Amino acid sequence: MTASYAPCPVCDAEVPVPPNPVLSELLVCESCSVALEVRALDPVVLDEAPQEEEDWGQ
Amino acid sequence: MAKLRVGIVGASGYTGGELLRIFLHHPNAEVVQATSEHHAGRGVGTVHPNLRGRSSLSFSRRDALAPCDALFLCLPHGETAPAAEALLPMAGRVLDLSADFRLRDPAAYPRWYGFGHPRPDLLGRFVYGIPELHRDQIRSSRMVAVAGCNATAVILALHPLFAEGIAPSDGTVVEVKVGSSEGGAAFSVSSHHPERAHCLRSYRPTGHRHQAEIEQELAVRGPVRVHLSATAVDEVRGLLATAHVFPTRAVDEKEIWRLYRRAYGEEPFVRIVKGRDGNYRYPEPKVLWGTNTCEVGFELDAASGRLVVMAALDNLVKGGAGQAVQCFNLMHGFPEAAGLEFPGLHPV
Amino acid sequence: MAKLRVGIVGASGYTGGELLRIFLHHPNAEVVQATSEHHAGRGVGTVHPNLRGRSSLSFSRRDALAPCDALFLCLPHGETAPAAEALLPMAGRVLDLSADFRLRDPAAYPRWYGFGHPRPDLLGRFVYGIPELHRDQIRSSRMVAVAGCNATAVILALHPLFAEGIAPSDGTVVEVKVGSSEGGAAFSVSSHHPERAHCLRSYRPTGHRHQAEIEQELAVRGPVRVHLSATAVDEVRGLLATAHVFPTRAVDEKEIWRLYRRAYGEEPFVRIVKGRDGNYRYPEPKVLWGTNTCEVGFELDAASGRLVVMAALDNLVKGGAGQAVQCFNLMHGFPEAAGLEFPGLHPV
Repeated sequence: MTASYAPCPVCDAEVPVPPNPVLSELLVCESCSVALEVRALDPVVLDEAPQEEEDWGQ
Repeated sequence: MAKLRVGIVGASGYTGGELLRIFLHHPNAEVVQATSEHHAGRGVGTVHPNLRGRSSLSFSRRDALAPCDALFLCLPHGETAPAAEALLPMAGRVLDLSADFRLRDPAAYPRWYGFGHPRPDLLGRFVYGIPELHRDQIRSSRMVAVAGCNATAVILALHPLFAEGIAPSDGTVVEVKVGSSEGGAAFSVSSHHPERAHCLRSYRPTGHRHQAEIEQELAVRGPVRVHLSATAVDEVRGLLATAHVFPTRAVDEKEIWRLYRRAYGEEPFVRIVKGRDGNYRYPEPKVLWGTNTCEVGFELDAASGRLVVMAALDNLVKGGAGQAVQCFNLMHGFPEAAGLEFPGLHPV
Repeated sequence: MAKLRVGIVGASGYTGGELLRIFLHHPNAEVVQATSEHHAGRGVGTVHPNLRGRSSLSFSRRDALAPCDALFLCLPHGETAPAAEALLPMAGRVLDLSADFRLRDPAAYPRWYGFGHPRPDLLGRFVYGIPELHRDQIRSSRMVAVAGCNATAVILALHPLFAEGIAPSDGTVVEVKVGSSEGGAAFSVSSHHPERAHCLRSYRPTGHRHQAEIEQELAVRGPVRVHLSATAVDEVRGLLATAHVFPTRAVDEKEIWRLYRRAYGEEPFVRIVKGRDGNYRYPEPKVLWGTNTCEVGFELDAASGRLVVMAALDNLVKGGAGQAVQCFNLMHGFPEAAGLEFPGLHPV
């Protein structure tokens, strides 16, 4: 059975994974609010979802 | 269940005004007395314009004070201790927003506040008012010394690191950037608008009084020294503390995340803010104007190992009246967030 | 009684964000859909930082919109009318915060907004959304066009004088001083901080669009002309309208007091402010940040007979989201002030 939680790669929080997740499904970590992507199943592995880096130059 | 009767001594100042505002919508309590020697007899709205048409209360004189359930003291530093004799018996519970009873060590007062404490015997009976640190003690106490605004931000930023032994006992540098309302309602040559506007002014590079209560509360594993500097910025409300910690051992981001989540994950008034995108990635005061929330965030410099911890809050609310009401709620068994739900404004 | 289900179209903008904030504490309704094409899938807190940890709602796409009890439209001017076909059937009641349905005369749109109105047939079905003027009509309506921010202030300032025939049909000059949030969340070359900070900028000396709805609503005794100019000031929220009226006959202060007390004495969201002392003697925006209150005040120049009427409000609340919720409450028989109790902050 797939895990119902998976560790967030950024802040190590336990991220709830919906039942029967699919590859590259998008999730958001409640703790650090980073957008995550399902990279592997059984067990579920999460990684940061690709994001265009906003230019915030000061 | 009848509402609890609350009194405010020194209600014409900014923290007094915020207490009046917060209690406008408190489900369990109402303000029945708001003293001000200077404005006695006048409606509270004449001094606090946001209360016009919202409160029918008028200021009364302190000598007309009648016993009530809870009393908030908003007198200047150095004026509360001498008045303790007369004021403490007035209410079952007393919350002091001045610095007069924050420090446990009587000897600290001459050193940091320039006066010998007139009632050292009372110092041990006041609990230091940061619920996130002393929730159980506050619940069972009758007298709370509400923490200072800069101290609240710096302590909430650093406490987890000192408790875990990651922060060293010396060498931590903290800069607080503060607004003009920290100086209170009394005007002066330095608060004159043409002089104060657009300032970026190093007004206390060393010797900031709040350093005493910060070092008192962070001495979890023995005495500590924290090096505090304050810079005034062109704002009225809000403060941002930026702390520079040189960890005692190697740490990584995940460990810091776990540490702060364990410390504050369930706290209603501390929000961990360390984002990747958008305008508000780290704690920022203006988002918190009027709220009782303290935002805490961090960034680890992988190259040097320096851990930068940031904390932002509204110096008049979580750094003053809001934290006082949070303690008040705990002391009376009310929901901790009663009266403190305002989420803040965006954009401001 | 289950809470009413509310949808917001265009919820990532500033008025959308304020609607989300206000509905956080609304006793009778909750937001179940908040659309944003750009931010679909992301939590509302990522765009509105004051909602972080306060709302678990995520933005959704407009094409995923499901029928609900009430729908707030926060689309840019010119985008709502073309989308009316698809959006109006979605909810029992619709409140539009754009200008697309505010004017009754279809010919006014090409002249003031530069586009021919695609649905002139609908114009008559929307009630102009200022409760203080059209409370009964709003109560019984299914579609409201919430008034513009400048228009709300100018109309509330002047309506009693036009209704009484004291204000002439032409010659009234009004200057509005406005903050940057009026331009909404979209950034531009002129909103770039180094260009926008510290500005005192005549950005619309003539031809301000809100003049159309102002003249429409003040034409109580026949067509009128009002001469509007807008100046941008170094603020984010709030606007102050200063109107210069040359009365059609001699009037004295007491008559003006009586007139405005009769018009607004019982109104929960209009406060007459004409004081003698203190810092806040006339209407002032910063006291009203976050509140749904419009302050109205006046001064009569005895020498010349010129009557100066001032009105202040928060352009995002009484001039936008707050007024929309006020109308929403009326349309559903809820207490008119539900969710709109925040009294504002002092000092800010």
